Amino acid sequence: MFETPTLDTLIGYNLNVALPAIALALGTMILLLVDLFLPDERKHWTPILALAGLSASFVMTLFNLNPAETEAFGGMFVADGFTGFLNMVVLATAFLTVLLSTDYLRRTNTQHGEYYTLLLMSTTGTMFMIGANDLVVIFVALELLSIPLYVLAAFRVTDGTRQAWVLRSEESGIKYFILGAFSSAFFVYGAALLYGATGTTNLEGIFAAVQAIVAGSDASAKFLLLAGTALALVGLGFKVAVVPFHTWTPDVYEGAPTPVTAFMSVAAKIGGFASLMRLMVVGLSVLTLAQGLPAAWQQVVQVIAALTLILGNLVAVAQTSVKRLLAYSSIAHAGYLMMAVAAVGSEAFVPGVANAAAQGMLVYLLAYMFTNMGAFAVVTALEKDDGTGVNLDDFIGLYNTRPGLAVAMGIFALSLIGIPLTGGFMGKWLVFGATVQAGLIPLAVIGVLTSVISAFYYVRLIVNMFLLGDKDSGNAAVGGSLPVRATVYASLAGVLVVGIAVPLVTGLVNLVRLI
Amino acid sequence: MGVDVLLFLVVGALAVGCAIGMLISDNAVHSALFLIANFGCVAFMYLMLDAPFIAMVQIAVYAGAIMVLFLFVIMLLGAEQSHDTTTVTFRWLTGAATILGASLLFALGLPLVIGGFQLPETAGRAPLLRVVNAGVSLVRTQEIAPAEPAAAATADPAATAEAPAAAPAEVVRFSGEVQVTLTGGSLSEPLVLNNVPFGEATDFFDVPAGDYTVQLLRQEDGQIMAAPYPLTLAADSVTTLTLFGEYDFEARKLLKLVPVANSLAQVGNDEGRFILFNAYTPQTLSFIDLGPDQAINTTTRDGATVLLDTVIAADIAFEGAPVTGTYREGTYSLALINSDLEIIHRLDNYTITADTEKTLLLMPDGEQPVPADADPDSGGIQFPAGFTFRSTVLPGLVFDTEPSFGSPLGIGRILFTVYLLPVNLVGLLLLVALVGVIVISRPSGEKQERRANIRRRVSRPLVNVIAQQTGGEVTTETPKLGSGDGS
Amino acid sequence: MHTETYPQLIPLVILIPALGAFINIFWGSKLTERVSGLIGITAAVLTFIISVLIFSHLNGHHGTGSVINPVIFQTWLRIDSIGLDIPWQFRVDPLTAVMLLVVTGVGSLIHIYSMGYMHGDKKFSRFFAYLNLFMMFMLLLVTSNNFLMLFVGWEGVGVMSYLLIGFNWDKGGALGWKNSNAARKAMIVNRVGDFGVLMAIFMIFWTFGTLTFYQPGETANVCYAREVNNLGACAEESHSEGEAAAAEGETAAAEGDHSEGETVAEAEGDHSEGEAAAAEGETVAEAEGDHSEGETAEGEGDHSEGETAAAEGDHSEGETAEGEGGHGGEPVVLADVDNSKFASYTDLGVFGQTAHYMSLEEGSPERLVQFGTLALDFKTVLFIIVLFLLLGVAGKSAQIPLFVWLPDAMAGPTPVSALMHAATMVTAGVFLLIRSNVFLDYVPEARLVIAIIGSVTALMAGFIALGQWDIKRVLAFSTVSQLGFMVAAVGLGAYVAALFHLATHAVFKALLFLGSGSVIHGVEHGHHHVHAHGNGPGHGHGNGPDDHHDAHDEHVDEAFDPQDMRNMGGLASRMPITYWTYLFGTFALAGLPFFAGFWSKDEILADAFHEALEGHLLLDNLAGYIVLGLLLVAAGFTAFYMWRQVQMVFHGDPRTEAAASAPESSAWMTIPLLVLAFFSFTVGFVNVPKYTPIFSGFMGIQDYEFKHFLESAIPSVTLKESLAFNTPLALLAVVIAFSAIALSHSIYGGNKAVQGRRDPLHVNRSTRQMWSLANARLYWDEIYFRLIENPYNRLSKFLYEVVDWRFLHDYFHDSVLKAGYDSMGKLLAKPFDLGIIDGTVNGVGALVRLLSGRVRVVQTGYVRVYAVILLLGVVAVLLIMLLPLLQVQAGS
Amino acid sequence: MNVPVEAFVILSMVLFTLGAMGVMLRKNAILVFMSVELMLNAANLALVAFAKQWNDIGGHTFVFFVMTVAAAEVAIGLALIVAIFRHKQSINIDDLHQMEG
Repeated sequence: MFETPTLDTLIGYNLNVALPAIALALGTMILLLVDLFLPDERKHWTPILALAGLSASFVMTLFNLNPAETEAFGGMFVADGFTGFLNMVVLATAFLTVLLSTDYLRRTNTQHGEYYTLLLMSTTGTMFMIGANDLVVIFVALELLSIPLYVLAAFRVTDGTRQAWVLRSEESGIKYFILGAFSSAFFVYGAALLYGATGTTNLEGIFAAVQAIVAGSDASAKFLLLAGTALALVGLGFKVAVVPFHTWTPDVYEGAPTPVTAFMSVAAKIGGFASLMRLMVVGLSVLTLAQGLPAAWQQVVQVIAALTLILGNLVAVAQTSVKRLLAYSSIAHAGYLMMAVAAVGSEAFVPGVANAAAQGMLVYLLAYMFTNMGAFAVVTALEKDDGTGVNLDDFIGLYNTRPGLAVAMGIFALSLIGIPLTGGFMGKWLVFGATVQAGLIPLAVIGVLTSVISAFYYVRLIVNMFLLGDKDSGNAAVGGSLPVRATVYASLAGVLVVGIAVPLVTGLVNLVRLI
Repeated sequence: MGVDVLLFLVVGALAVGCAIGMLISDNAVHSALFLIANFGCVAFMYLMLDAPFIAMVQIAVYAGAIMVLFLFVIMLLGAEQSHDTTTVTFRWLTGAATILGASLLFALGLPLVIGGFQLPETAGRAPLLRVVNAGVSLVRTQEIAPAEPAAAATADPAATAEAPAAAPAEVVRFSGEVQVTLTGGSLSEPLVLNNVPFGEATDFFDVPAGDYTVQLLRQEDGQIMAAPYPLTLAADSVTTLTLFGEYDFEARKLLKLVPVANSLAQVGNDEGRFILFNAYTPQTLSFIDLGPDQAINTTTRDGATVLLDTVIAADIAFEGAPVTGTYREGTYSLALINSDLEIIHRLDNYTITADTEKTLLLMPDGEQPVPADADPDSGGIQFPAGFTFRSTVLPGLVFDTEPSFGSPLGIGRILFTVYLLPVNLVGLLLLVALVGVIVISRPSGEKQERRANIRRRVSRPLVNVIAQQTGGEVTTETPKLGSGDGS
Repeated sequence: MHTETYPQLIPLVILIPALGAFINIFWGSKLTERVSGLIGITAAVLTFIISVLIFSHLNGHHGTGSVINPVIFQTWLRIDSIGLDIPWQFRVDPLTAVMLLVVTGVGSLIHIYSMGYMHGDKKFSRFFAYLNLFMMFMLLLVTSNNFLMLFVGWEGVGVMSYLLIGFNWDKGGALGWKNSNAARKAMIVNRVGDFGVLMAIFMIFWTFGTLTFYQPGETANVCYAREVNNLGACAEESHSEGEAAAAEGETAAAEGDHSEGETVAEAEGDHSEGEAAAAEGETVAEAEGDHSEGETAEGEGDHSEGETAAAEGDHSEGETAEGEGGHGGEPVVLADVDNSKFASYTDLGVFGQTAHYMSLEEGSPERLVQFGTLALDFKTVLFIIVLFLLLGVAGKSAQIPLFVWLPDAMAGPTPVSALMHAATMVTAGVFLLIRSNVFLDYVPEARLVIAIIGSVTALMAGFIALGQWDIKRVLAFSTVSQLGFMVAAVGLGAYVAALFHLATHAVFKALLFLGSGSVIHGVEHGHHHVHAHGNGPGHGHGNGPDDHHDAHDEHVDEAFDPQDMRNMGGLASRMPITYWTYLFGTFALAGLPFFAGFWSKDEILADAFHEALEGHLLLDNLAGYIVLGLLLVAAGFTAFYMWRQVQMVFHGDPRTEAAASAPESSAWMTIPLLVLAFFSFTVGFVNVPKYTPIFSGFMGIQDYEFKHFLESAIPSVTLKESLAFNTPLALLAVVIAFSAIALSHSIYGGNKAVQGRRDPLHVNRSTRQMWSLANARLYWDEIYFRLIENPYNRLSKFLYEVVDWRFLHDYFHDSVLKAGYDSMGKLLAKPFDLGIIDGTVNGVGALVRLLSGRVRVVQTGYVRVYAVILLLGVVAVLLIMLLPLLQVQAGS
Repeated sequence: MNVPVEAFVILSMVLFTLGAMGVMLRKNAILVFMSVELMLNAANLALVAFAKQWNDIGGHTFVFFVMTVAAAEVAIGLALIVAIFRHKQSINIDDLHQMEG
């Protein structure tokens, strides 16, 4: 009676649609095995294998950008243009992270093959999260994305030589873990309530059910729906680090090994925002209190976005460690991305705004990925083996000692502010545009004003690098080996390409429709 | 108050009490034990909610394995009593936590309180519907006029309306394709099924629950064939809409639609289901299993002939409501017999598959006129040509969305079909946990140092230098790296 | 002459400076000073040549604008789903051409000058790279055909100014700090302005669906195009007889076929309130009546040229009046005279659409603009857009309240000041307003605001300039003041006058800055010279340590300040070329007759006068009076402080040994000065008003050539009356200027200039108050400090003292409130430590930092506190989500 | 069964809240984890109750995944605690506040 799935049923699941993610998962397991049996002298092959796996997955994504059939696994997974684009972004993130890590791990005495396995597993989780079309998949993929990150944040635990630093890494890991598990519990409870209100976990099913609930007069269904939405928002909001669920961010970013920080600042955001978009747009876009109103969750998202923008930008000003500064900056950027999510809520009466916001978000994430990876690469280059050397003061006079790194970091800072001809500007422009289009003028005003504030601390960085210090006061950067520099310059090229060769990016984004 | 309510109250109170106990207990071991007790109570709740499998997993995995792990770590670290080493007291935190907890409970409970402690009415699963075109239609007039040959078979009400009262009698069968249109319910635009072929059944499709109107049109020219037919589709139901002929003298409407509603409930793990419809002979038929001897076995009892073979479905009236029957899976010789125990049609080596539903149509072959004087009531209709026996089977599992609730089998099957992706992801997740635990628990430091030492000893240049200096052959005996610390 | 291809050169205007900068950035350190300087100069001069070519083309073609779309940038920013399509297009029209000439002309001279000025600087090549880049962004700004490109240039200029102002950060000690701080201040204040521009751009895009100024093939000024092509006048505003013609004109307008003759009807519609009709009523009636038949304008005889256009058939093809002459025999331009070839008004650019929307009836649904749930009338939207633009302009063009960065921006090397203050960055705001003239035309309310801000700025900055010691700071405030003139002119709707003043001001202000640079250079050299000869330092300021520096003079006493006018005097004999050229610049700025400033300033005053007396809207009258009154006073101030400066710097006896031994600058520096001095005198003649005594027709000088040249770019010009030379007003202005100079001379003349390092006005008890106020820059910085920082201070103190949060006692009290308060106190007590030098922008910075410090205290590092915050968030989110539904439930 | 499904949901809410409070109140890292487990367990109870309400097995499956994920989390979390204990000889999470601000 019990039928095990045959090859035919598997083919019926359209697995080829999810091939990039599946391939990466398989590749990761192979990597784990290979690393286990590699003799110690040949361990340097592990990152190369990891890069190969990522590249293979990237190529598959390229060939799979606009599949005819978009649903796989019986509707649990969606591989549309949105998935394809973000897959590429997250794969690029992982690629740059691996480049960044090789030298860093060697320097800090934490070179273990499992690092790459965990990194790739997290990437796999992100990819499945991007395509998830079911609350169950979102939850499991979310955990698959997070749990490796908990371990990676504490990865310096394996370094026995520098006690203080190890403790910071451990503290970072456990803080991330406790709060992450805490927020997961909220997400699960929210999913349970959504399930209770709609009777399904499938996002499209939820959409249909929500339509009926909104039209109907069942008060308790509406309440369950709203409460479930709120809790799901909390769970995902934690991952993307928006206020007030951001508290873990600075501490974890500071304590984690820098390449890991770089990775989690981008990948977790990509996964979180992708799911947020899917949940809000595909599942809950019609969730209103009364006819003719925007989605009920929109005002919550607006408030969160505004708070995030203000707090992230404000607190960043007082930071002395660049790692912490970038952590707050990443909180602020989550706020800008949240603006796009808020804009989606106006789809009901501004048709098309959801797609505009989604496309804006994609460009923003792409630009943010390059910028942030680049900035963290520079930090990695400057970081000393014991984790010091990343204070703002350590950047003084960088232009004198490492002009290349300084110029790159300067451009990254400009991109983070959102100066034209950098990728950051393109992202901001599109996201703000969508926000204005959605009629959320106050939010757009806050966004622009806080980006003015952000100039304060980024400019401080630029001042430190270019205008202060004399010939010999520069930080003799310890890092800056070839792969690290390659990461810096690749990111720099990315930032400039996104900022200048705009047609290239918009051409790609134009293919993407979320609705 | 029933026993179950009492049980719920007691166990529920116990669960809450254990949770509070865990919260306030000073001894970590006690806390863990409280939690285990709480898990046990929750497992009991699962049982009450018809989820025996989950209850079992809860006890075995949660209360057993996971909590044992907790206890083990507590004992390992000797952390059963919390030693307060911190300087910050956070006295305000207790108050804050209480207030926040209360607010959380308030916010979460709000929906239920406002909704009058009523969970949302479950809309149920969308009803499934299919249409069977058994389109045999008999037409006749009441007064038998002087024999005028039937000119136009008319399924068209307009045409028939125009016809004079003393229209010539005619009997025509329509066996072409029909178009079925569903309007109403929560559909924004009508659902149209085109080209439903004669003698065939469509696939099942989802329709939102609600009240509908069914309209039948002749496919070739769009003539309306029957009065709009009201159809109510309830949630969690399967409906087969059978189209077949019935004459209405007054309205001159032709076809009649008969829905056969089945529940969504499973037939049985080893049974297949039949829906039988007789559009062929004006006799009442039965569907029987001929048994191993492949022939009808009868016996006479009290003067009456009694059938010995197993009847799957009986009383299949001519153009009456379709009859549903179920039978165990297997290969049989089956037959349709009339009340005189004559075999109308037999099915040899007929395989019944579990969890399928088949529609069996007994119908005439093709389109042909029927003698005008035919009288179905007297059984006088003669079909000169043969008949067709149509057996339509739906592809795939019909009821696979509804495994038995809460059973391990149900969960197991759904896990490997619908939930294949999360299952794989969870597998990956466990692998990650494995790797993660190894990474974190790795003895720190020593290995690296040792490796560094080994490196120094075996560094090639040194060996080469020695080789050069001594001029002799140097055995580069590389010390094996300790494979014990390999991970 | 085949000049048609010249506009195609316009991408080079961007590429050449970019290339120059590229070379200097990457190989600058390997090149000699001379080579890298020459590369920069060549790039600048080449762009100037291209500008001249483009100008010559436009001059021969009635200034008909065109859009150049480089092939590689067919699409720049394009997202189909939201209809976003912003191509990379350049616009070549008279407005652009004038700006090009100003930027590249003055810019080239500044480049040449820098060759001498920066001689010996170790960052020589980098300086030239920055200069080139700076020019490039400015040129991008003026040549763009859409708001986004303009914004790219706008931001680029901001960033480059940041680098250039802070160029001397390595001066060491407090000076270096000052420089980098000034740079930061400029950057941040400009960001506030940019916020306005960005918001305006978003709103424009949302309203119009495009950001393009004019689409390719679109005619900006239809009326003018019709006039040029002899198709009959569009609608000429004539206030004297307007009323009479109005009746006829109105009926004509009312009959206008909106769908086809859109352009004509539009122009009439707008002005139909008062005197919309054409000068010759019949012409319009006829032209209008025939319009729909497609045989346009038999306006023979009525038209000044007396030519008949007789364009048969469809004039939308633009084949009108070929070879008809009428303009001195040169071929008549094949211009589109209306935009009817565009299928729909939404295909037009931003400005074309504006005209369309405003031609609709107020309150008609088409005129409503939807912003989310909000529906606003088009005019309201326009008003908001203009106000947002104004915020940007206030930032970039240094208007109240955002002007505070500009005086500090003097920290950069002098050529940079000249480039920024004369020709480029600060004029960007005025340019943006002129570019948006169509917007402004329809919202007189916004123009009133602009006029008030401009004229008040002019007056205020002029007043502050009276009390400054720093030679460049005087000029900087003078720049703010003159920018106020321009902005005020824009507010009056006198766009040509604004642009004219912008151009003339660019010339003579560049001259003055470069002259002051020459002076500083000379004094510095003199100082070194003195040192080299062993004449101990400090002779220049031997008045004891407690001389009358107030708190706002942050010159460090120990260091010799070559920019302090008190250290100068008597330089006229030492630096004759600099002196005479400086004098020319001073006269031009003061508006002495026949110098450039005279014509341009007079035109603004005349426009103000005209608006005040004859403006046909109350708002215009009001604006006219305000502007006229304030600007007359400001003009007086101008003459006064400029003469004060000349007296202090060049006349009398040298007050320091440095001044006594200052040498004349090298030829690299003096030649640009001479060229600029020449143009300071002559450039004003391009726009002589009609009926000007002596000059009208003298030596081939035509009336309002400049104005006519610009007509195709600025629609409202055609509709405005050309003002006659207003002799009484001109006389009044001249009298004011002369008497101000005379007054100034009597105060500062001879050796009276500075006695005891105190200003004579300061010495005099009756004027002491006033002078101190001017010297303290009207306490603007302090006001900023008070307004923004103090309330926060009070509030936190209030919270600290009055509100006792018991339940937070053991933790929040100590670590949040007390620590926060303490750290704030520390911050305020030792502002210098944290780089807070003066209160304004850095005050804001401190505020942000303070808040930042406050908020971060919550980030305690304790997981349990984080969990509390998280749960707080959960509860808040839940309640925000649920409560509205509760209300709905309660309501139903 | 006479016990309404709503009763189970309310019970789950109470347990969830208690778990959330535990995370804030307990200093012992192991107990903090146990509180999180309690929260997850409460969510499971809600899921099963809703599954009953909808007569749908999807909720049961979800519970299954939540349990598996919880197991993985516990493994990682306990490993982290042990590692920290090795270095600090304490599992009081209030001792971990090196990084702040």
